Formats: sequence, structure tokens, C-alpha cells
Amino acid sequence: MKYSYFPGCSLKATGRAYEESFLSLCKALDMEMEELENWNCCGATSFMSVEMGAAYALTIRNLAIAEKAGLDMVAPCGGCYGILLKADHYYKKYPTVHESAVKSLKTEGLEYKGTVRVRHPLDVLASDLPPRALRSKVKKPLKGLKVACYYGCRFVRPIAPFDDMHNPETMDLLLKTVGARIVDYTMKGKCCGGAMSGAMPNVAQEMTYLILRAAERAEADVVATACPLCQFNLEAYQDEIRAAHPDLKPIPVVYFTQLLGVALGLDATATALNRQIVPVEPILREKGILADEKKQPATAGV
Amino acid sequence: MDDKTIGNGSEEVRIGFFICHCGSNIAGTIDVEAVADYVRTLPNVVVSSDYKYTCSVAGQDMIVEDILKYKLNRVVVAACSPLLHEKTFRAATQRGGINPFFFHMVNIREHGSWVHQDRALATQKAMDMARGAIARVKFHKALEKRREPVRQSVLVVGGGIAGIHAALTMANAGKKVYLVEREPTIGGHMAMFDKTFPTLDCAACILTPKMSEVGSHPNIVLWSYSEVTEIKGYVGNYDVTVKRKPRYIKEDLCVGCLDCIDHCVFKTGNTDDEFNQNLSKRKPVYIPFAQAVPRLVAIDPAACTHLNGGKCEQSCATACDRQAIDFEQKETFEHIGVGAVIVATGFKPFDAHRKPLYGYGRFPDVYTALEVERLVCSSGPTGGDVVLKDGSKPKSVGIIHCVGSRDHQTNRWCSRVCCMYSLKLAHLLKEHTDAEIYNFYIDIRTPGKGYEEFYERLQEEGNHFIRGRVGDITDVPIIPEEEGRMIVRVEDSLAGFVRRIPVDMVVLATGLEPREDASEIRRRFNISCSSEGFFLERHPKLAPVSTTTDGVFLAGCCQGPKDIPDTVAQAGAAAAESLVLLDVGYVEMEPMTAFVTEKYCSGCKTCLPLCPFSAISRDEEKGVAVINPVLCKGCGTCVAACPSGAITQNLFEDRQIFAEIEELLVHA
Amino acid sequence: MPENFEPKILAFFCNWCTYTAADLAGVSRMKYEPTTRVVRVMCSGRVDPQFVLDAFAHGADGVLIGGCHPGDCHYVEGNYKLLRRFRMLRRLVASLGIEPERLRMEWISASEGERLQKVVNEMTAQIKLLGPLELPERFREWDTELHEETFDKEREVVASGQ
Amino acid sequence: MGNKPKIAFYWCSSCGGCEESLVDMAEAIVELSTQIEIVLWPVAADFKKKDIEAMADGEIVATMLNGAIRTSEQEEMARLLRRKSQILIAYGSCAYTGGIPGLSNQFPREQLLKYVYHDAPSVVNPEGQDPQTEFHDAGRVATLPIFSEVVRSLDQVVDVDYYIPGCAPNPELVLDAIHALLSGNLPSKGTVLAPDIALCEHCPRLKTKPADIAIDEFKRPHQHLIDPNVCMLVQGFACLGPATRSGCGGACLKANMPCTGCFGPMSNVRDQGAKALCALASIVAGTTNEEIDSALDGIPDPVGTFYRYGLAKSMLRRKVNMEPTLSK
Repeated sequence: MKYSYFPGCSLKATGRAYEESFLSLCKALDMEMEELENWNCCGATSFMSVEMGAAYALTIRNLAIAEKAGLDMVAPCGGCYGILLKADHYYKKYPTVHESAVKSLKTEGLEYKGTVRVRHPLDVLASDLPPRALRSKVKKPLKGLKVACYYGCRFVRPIAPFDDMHNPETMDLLLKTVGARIVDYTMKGKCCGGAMSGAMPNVAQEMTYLILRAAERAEADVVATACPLCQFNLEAYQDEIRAAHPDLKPIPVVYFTQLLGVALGLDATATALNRQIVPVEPILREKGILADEKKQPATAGV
Repeated sequence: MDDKTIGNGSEEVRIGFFICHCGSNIAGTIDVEAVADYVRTLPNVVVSSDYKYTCSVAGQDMIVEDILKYKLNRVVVAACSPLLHEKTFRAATQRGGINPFFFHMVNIREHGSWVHQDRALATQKAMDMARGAIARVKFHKALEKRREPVRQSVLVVGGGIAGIHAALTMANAGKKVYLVEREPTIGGHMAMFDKTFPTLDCAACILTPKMSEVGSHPNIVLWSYSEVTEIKGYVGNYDVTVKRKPRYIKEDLCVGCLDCIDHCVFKTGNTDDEFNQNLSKRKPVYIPFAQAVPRLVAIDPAACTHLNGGKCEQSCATACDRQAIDFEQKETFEHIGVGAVIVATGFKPFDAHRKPLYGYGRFPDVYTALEVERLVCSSGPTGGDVVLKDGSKPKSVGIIHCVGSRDHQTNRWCSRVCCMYSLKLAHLLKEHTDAEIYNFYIDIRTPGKGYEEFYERLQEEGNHFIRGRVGDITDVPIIPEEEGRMIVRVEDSLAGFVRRIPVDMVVLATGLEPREDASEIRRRFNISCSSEGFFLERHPKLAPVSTTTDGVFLAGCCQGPKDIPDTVAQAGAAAAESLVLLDVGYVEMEPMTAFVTEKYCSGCKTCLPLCPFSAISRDEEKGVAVINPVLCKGCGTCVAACPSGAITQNLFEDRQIFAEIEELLVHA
Repeated sequence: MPENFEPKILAFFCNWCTYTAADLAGVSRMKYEPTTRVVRVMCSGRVDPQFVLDAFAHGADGVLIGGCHPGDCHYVEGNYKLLRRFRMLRRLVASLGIEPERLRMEWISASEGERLQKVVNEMTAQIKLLGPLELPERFREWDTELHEETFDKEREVVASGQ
Repeated sequence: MGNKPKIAFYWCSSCGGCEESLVDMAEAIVELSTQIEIVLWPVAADFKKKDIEAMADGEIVATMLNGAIRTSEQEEMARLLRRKSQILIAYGSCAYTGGIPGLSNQFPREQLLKYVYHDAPSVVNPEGQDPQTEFHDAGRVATLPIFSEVVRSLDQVVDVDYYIPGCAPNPELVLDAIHALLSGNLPSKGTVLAPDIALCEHCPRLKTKPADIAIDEFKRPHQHLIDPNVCMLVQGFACLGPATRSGCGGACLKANMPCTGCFGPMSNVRDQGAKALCALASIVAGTTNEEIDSALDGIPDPVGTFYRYGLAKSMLRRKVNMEPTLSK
């Protein structure tokens, strides 16, 4: 199994844990990820509302490059994934978008025929692996770990190629496969507030708070995410939120790929657990999933 | 070719062509005069004229007069679809004194003027089509319609209010009725309702007398817990097989004393009670509800210990002094013959799980409307007490309209009854609990006698109406008043902001859907479905209870969502249409059947496996195939397959079709 | 290819489904290309491969057969019988050099007026790209290699020689 | 001798099998020769074209011409014999429907010539010579007929009165035809002189064909054992018996091979291949494209199967798209 891999900006910066854990996981599962050559910003920025034509051209350039590779294109970041799907759709549906993109691509000698299938790691891991491939590789089942799977928006809205728009379940199923207990709570598809964190931080933090509190009330040990924006937003502002809501306990927010990596027995570098703001290792040790601290080799800092 | 098969033998073919303007419907797009002029130049055409409305009396008279005046022996009319007016013009042809099958119709309206814009091209197409018809009609021959007697009995499928009403109407008119119901009792959804809108009369009070009448009517054979498995034959003469599922009770012995239920080893219910929407439990030996018809118990093989191979003292059987319980009962099959069929198989409520954001199945106090019907009903699981799962009474209730209706993610259609039943439930819930009632609606639709007045009454009663489609039901509070309650999040599109309304109980006004097995039933009865899956009527306005299969009629919600008054009216109409069929006493069979010309048949048996109606047999003595004209339905499949060209289909003969093809393709 | 090439599509429509769908398209005033010439049959099972070849031989640029969806045949399974013939026929027609787009079979139910519109427009567009088939013209062209005239002249010479 | 009706035999694009079938009349032909005068029979007797040209139009009572028409010479002879004969009979499958030579209507002329003169494994043509219609040598001109683009049945070139089908026709049919001719007891023009009923009629295997036959898989005769007593279709062999005129006496079936259709269609059928296809495909098992296709995969060459003898006379006549380069 071979894919084109589109990291986007986050996975090279705040979401490095995602990239590291995802790529190690793929390696362990014999899925080859070939980073797209000369990729550019996915285009999921407010530039969309400034100059639509140019903004979509930016996105479609990535699709054009991927088309040359002839493989499915995996985009782990929710922002990237959503905008790539949307741009592909608009490119096919709206002549104005199409024309301006064709014109822009031409300047670089590129063209996009519209054949690229944009995929998310959740989709790829759930759909493409042979049955039981994941289960058979589990070395340290996440027994006793209560996980609140958090999906946010972009994998299923406005386009939902692989899961239910309102009640996504792919992550639940994957983590269940490796032994985790999935808690039921009603906020898994609600907005994380990320889009507001710059402009109206208090609003954003209020939204984040409701999600974290719901997870906490559902007795989750950890929140699992599949998007670097969600992950950052849910984890990085917990101190600020606590200023307004002292009742909120710190709760680690990890990537689902990190948890899968742990279950597959991958080492600390591969799972990038050291990059957490709210440490997750103590919980994993407490549950007996990770070995005791003493035996654990020291991990490098960020 | 056989001489006997050639129309009027050696007689000269004289064709009259008539093209219709249909007001401006045709003439607006097609140059009808030009077509008439063109056709006049074709061989054998004696007269070619255009007329404003050919289907009018004057138009038909013109055809009759021209047949006489010009000694026509063929008639071609270019007008609308033959499915609409072929009968009309065949009759006119006959009035002119020639066999009606010397007529052929060209569809230049539905297939021409209404679908094309370019006048020149549409006119060209009309000319080509006329030319094809002129070519084919030369080869037409005189045919006779066969008459077959109609059996004086009717099958009604489904024992809801539609089936009940249709069955009683037919039975009261003196016809033999077979009413087949899948469940152990008739009554359908209406039996589950508490009150009916807008009059608020009790559903059971108006339904159960009709149910008993069905049970005791001398002209009605009621088979409950039964299903139609096969139907063969044709209009007026259907052969039906009905499967009677074992209810493990000898129907002729059971008197409905219900002693067996009392003596069941289970002292309380052990399985979900479907009639109460699974809000209560029932025993494996049960009667669906007190007024069930027929009043016969049934044993649920899924719940009965003995039938599941377990050890049981079978106290129910010993309790029955009439020894009516029979654990050895097997399914049986009844074979009946009927003249007509009324399909009244009803609907399925929308599955609320399909709207996960409304929390059905997640939050215990989110109910469907049908569940609430049972909750407010005094014979329901709580004896009419509206209490939540924790036993408390709700202080505020949200009723969400259009769940699974008017929704592009689920069903696009309006289910027609939900607004009114929501208003009814709002009224009943207020009456039972005095709670604050919030109706969340998109539009309130109350087209019906007394319906709008009922809506006004509800407003006056102090119910809240909030216009907006509910986004979701959440259990995540942001203010203390919301703690521990469900919060309805909705954009109030009149006020222009998002509201969060905490409630204790949510009622989902689920829409109406086709039943899961609608497409299976449709195939069994050889009828069509419209795109959303409800059965398709022959014409939405003019043949609303007929189907494309003659002798099969529709009643009730299987054709589309409707309320009780409309259902009853439609059931009456279906009964009336069936009565017409039965009282006329015969049906005329279209003569487009196939026949074998023996001298060309090698007896190769190619045709034998192809006939779905077993109309083809083999005369072993002569070594040829023989088609039974009574069984042949005229599909022509064997005709196409016959490698000798020995089979001919009337009205669809090879030479007619070849002539049509070849002339259609000659550009005028 | 001639300018403004308007393909001629001969269509065989089943009375119960596709023909009725075409009626519905008409009643709903859905516009589509005026390229079809419809032969109504009671069931798509009546469609004899001879009809299809005859249509091509007489100048059809395409042939469209419309029947009921599998399982929905008014005559139980006539459409399956058509399907079996059609699967063979399309192989034959392809081996005889006729582009597969020119022979199309579609299941269109009575309620699918929109689908009918789409199919006719789509097929018309495809055939416009392919250009005319023009078999009658080709037959004439092939037969220009015959020598009737030449030999007739020789005959005159022989006759006059006698 | 002068009073005996004049009969001509001629051959065009054919294999010689039809000539064999005349010889197969055995003693009967000796007897016949006392009643008729043979004026042309290239395979057996030395008559010249000029002898025929010298005759008056219509002087020959009947000509039996076998073989398809592919060259200018054949066309010329067909026209000549048509003029000189009162009755022209297309003799054998090739003259009747194009026959085996008609199958070359699937290929462009140049491709055929290239194969035959260059690429065929048995060809020795070191100088890569192609045949020419004219060859000049020392002032002399040798000519060859023009090889035409399209193979035709006889009636696609000249008017034909009767047809005797078969590859080759069987002697009984020929004798019957000649006797009818001599007695003047002739059917209407255009008649095929063989029974107008399919071969299955007298097939002894027919009784083994069930009424609910459904073919799961078509098989090819050279790859399987064939049961000599069971209907070929029941065994999955594409037998064209149901779609083929009888009169051959079921010769192939007696030799345990399926009918390939040489006697052509019955009078109510316009295109034998299409009808045969329809009859066979209609009884294939399966309801999905995949199931049906897998059964049909056993017929890898539909043209060769259904139009083995009839492509030239079929509705489409030849492969439509191969950019014909017509030679004039």
C-alpha cells in the first residue's frame, strides 16, 4: 500500500507529534507514505474570502502534483483534508474556480484532471488494511484506558466521504480494536473553537471548556483527536480555561495515532508522547500499558 | 408470410392521417400543417388533415366521417401519448366501421412538442414518426378483444384502517373479501393511537367497532398473522397464495378467554411488547391488545421457552380447557382466486436513530411520537400517566417537528400528518402533565377541515411555537438551570438568534416512510414505486387508486403519507374501483398476444423456458410449440427469441416493426 | 463530419417503464435533444437483435433500448432476457467495428423522467463526438467498386460485334 | 443434342467443395447427362468464356454458380452468365450468403494481401513482390483480375432466381432441384430450395433438451468430449441448429459436431446471425452482467460463431470501421 502524503504546515510545526506518530505507525503497518514533492500551503486560510480564485488555485496545485504521482493522497490535518476535498469539488462544479485554477496551473506547466482521491488517515487505517491486520499487531492492548474520541468538524462536514456526518465512529472503532474503552459523550463532533482562538479567545475557550468538561464527566482518561488544530486548541489553553473554570482538571489530549502506536508497542520516539503539554505517560503507566518510569529510557525534549 | 395474416388481403390500403394541434400544446412547437402536408405525399395516404383538438367529439367525428367519405381502412393519429388516448381513437376508428386495430397512434406531444424547443427539429421528428406509423399501419390486421369473466371476490392486503374500510365496503356490497394481515390482529397503526385530530375522539372508540364488524362479517374471510406469498394470473382472475404463519393456537377452538396467558410460567412479561412500542413487556403467549380482532392468542416462538427447546411445564396448554394450544402447528398455505386486489400495506414510521443529533436511543427521555401515543393512552404501558423513565412528571416538553421529513439528509417529502399529530400530542401532554410545551417547527401545515382552528386553539392554550429546525439535543449545560436536563438548541428564525431551551422530555415527530419490504411487495403485485418508494398510482390526479397493473388498487399510506380521513376516503375509492370491475363482470383482454405458425416451427424448444407465464407448451405429437392465448400476456420475448421467425405477436409483428424502424430513419 | 450533425437515435422503449418515463418527461416539460425516434414495444424482451442491426443498416447513428429495472419487469423477467441478448449483441457489434457508445441499454423506470432526459442528452453528445455512422451511404460507397457500367459497355461492344 | 436443355456450372470464390457435391451425385449424374447438355463446367470440361459469349441471351436454361464474388473476373462471369441464362441459381453457401470467404469482410483488403503474400508462415517471397493487375513484358501485357474490397454473395451482384444452400449442398437437394427444373415445376422466384424449417425438427438429440434449459457456460467443441446422444446446447456447445434451415440431413451432428449454420436462415428470418445470437443468448443462465458475461465468454468470436457463412449477406455486411481503401 503506497500513498502520497500531504503533511501541511501544522504537521511540521505544532503538530509534529501527529506526523511522527502517524509515519511510525504507517511503517509498522507496512503502509508507505511518500511525501508530496514541492507541496505548498493547503489554502485553508482566510485568504479564501479575499480572493477565491487564487486561493483555490493554491489548493489545486497540490492536487495537480498528487495526480502526477497517481496515488491516493493522505492529508492528516483536518484543515488540509477539508479544503482539498472542497477544492476538488468546486473545481469540478464551478467553471469560475476551474478556469482560474487552470490558468494559474498553466504558468507552472501543471494541469489537474480531477482524478485524485483525498484520504484521511482515519479512513485509510479503517478501510485499506486487511481485516485483523491491526489487531494482530497489538502488543500492548490499551486495556482500561478510557478514551473520549473527538472528531471536530472537517473530516465529516461539509463533505463526509467515509463516516457519518453527525455521528462519526471511525476513530472509536480503531481504538476499540486495540483494546481501549470508548466513552460516550455528546460533544465529539462539536466545534473545538479553534477558528476563534485568535480573534475572540474567550469564546473559543468557552467552547473548548464544554468539550473537555463533557469528556471529563464521561470519565475519560484522555481525549483522542485526529487534527492538529483540535489537538492544540483542546490542550494548549487548559490553564487559561482553568482561570475561569477552576473545576476543570487537566486532561491529556493526544492524537489517535499516538495511542495506536502505543498499542502496537512502538517506542517513545515513535509515539512522540514526550511532546504533550499535559503529560499522558503517567496515565498509561498507571493503567499498566507503559512500563514503569525507571525502566523507561529518558526521552528527548521538544 | 401467411396470407391470412395480411390485413385486408389484397384490398388497397387507404390511410387517413390526422394531426392534432392540442391547442398550442403541439402546434406551439410543431408545424402541424407542414407535417400534414408532408404525410399527404406518402404512399397510400388518402387524406391528411390537422385539427385543433382531435380528441374532442368534433375531432372524433371528423375521423368517422373521413373513414366513410374516403373509404379509409387505416387510421393514424398524431397527438398525445397512446397511453392517454389510444382507446379514444380506437373507438372512433371502430365507429367509422373498421376494426379498431387498424389504428395507430403517434406520440408527438409527450415525446415531441413538450420536450423539444427547436421548431424545425421538432417538426422533423414529428414527420419521421408519422412516416414510421404510416409504414407500420399498412401491415396491421383486424384483431378481436377476448372477454374473460371476472371472479366475484377481492383480496385486501393489510388490515389497517385502509384495509378495514375497503374490506367492509366490498363485503357490504355483497362481494367475497379475503383480508390478509401480517400481524396477529388487524387495526394497524390507528389502533395504537390515543386520540385522533382535530376532533380528539378516541381512536379505539371509532376503530374497534369496525374491527369487530370485520371479524364477524359473513362475506369476509380474515386471515391474520398471514402473508401473501405469490400472485399469478391477470385482471379479474388472480390466483393468490397466502402463507398462514403458525400462531400455535387452533383458531377454531380458541375462544379468547385468555386463561393461557394467566397460566404462563412467566408471571410477568419477558419480551418487548411491540404494540406498546417496546415501552412495556409482554408474555410469550399473548394477545396484542384487549380489543384485538381476531380475538385469538398467539405464542411468540422467539420468546416461548418450550418452542425454543427449553424445559417448560407448558402450563398454558394445560390451562386451556379446550386444548386449543398446539405446539406442533406448522405454517400452511391457502390458495384462493380473486378478481381484484386492494393493496393497503401502510407505512413505516421514520427510524429516529437516523437523526443521531436528536439523541434518540442515547437520552432516555427522547421519545418518538408513536411512543408518546402509547404513553398518553389509558390502556398504554403506564395506564395513561405521562412519566419519564425515572418516574417523574416532565415540567417542560419539546416537540420537534419534521424529524425525517422535509430533510435532504433523510427524506425530502412532507409527511403531511406530523404537524397535526404534534399539535394533538401537545394538547394531550399539556392536559396530562401541565408542562410547558415547546413546538419546534419549520412551517405549521394544517390543510384540512377544522385543522387550522385546532392550531389556533393550541396557541390559545399557551403552547410555545418556535420556528426553526432543531440543531441538536445536548446534555452539556452552560448555565446552572440546564444542569441535568436536555437542552434543545435551535435557531429561532423569527427572533433571529440561537435559543437553548432546557426540557425534560423530547418528542420526535417522526415522518412516514415506505415499509422496508415495499419493493418486494411491489414486485409481487407487479406494480411500480415512485422514486421515494411509495407505490405509484396510475395517474396522480385522474387514477389515484389504480396502478399500472389492471385490477390492483391502492389504499392508504402505502401510496403516500395521509391522515385517517384521507385514508378512509381513498379506501372507499379503491373499493368502488374494484366494484366496477367485479360488477361489469368481464374484462376485455388486449389482443397483442403471440401465436405460433406451425409449419415454420421446428419444435426446437428455444421459446419454452422464456415464458414467465407458462403460456408456451409443446405439442409432442406434432413436435411444435403451442401458445395458450389466455395465459399469454403479450410481452413478445418468445417472438424475439424464436430462431425460425415462427412466432408472431399481434400488433408487434416483425414486419410491422421492421417497416416502422426503416421508415423512421428515412429523413424526410 | 457534416456541420450541425443531428444524430439519429432509434429507441426501443418498454411500454411500462421507459415509454412512460418519456411521457413523464413530457408532462414535466423536461427538454432534451430531438434525436430519438421511439419504437414502442410492450417489453424490452421483444427487442430482437435483428431490429438493432436493421436500424444501424438503415441509418441510425445509435440505438437505445430502455427497459425496466432488474426485478421490475411487468412480465416478470423479460428485461433479463433482453440483458442476456444485449451482452452478446454488444460484443458482436463491437467486433463489427461499431463503437460501443452507439448501442446502449438503460433501465429507466416509469418515474424516472429526469433519467430519460439525461440518458438521451448524454447519448446524443457522445454520438456527436463520434460522428455519423451512415451505413446506407457506406453501403453505396462500397458498391462503387462494382463494374456494372463497364461490363455493360463491353456487352454493347460484343453485341454490336455480332 | 440440340434439344436438350443447356445447363452451366461455374465457380467463383469457393473451395471446390461444391464441385465435389456435384460429383457426389454419382450414377445420377450419368443419367442426368443424357437429359441435359452441359455447356460450361470449368472443373470437368474444357469450355471457354468466348463459347458462352457467343451464345444468345437466355440460351442457357439454368446456371448453377457456386462461390462468392470477390474479383472483377468473378463479377464479370456472373454478369455474363446472368445474361445468358434463363435461370440463375446461387449454389452453395458462398454464392448464397457469402460463405466462409465472407468472413474476410472483417479485414481491410490490404491487410489480407499483406498476410497472404508476405506474412503467412508458408510464404516464400524473397523479393517482396505484390500481385499486380497488369504486367508488361516485352510489349505483352499479362493481367490479373482486381481483388475487390468487399466479398459479396451472388445476389449482391446480379439478380438470382433460386438458392441451393449448404457448405456444400447435399446431392439429394441438387437432384431435386434439377428434376424440378427439368419438369418445369418451379417454385416462386427467390425460393431457397431446401425445407423451410430448422434443423432441430428431425434432430434425434432434441428429446434430451429440457424445457427449462439454461446454459451456464459455452464450451468449444475441440476442448471437450461431446456426448453423441445429447443435445449440443444442453452440453454447452453453440449449436446453430435451431436457427439453421434443414436439408443437410444433420450431417455434422451425425459426425458429433454442432451445427455451424451453413444452410442459412429460414424464410421468416432476415439476419441469421442476429437470430441465432438471440436464440442462444436468451437461454443463457444468470441475471447479472458478470454471470451472463462469464457464460458468454465461451463464445470468444461472435462473428465467426454466428456469421460463419453469412457475414457478407448480413444486415451490416462487413466490419464497419476499418477505413476502407477502395480499389477501383
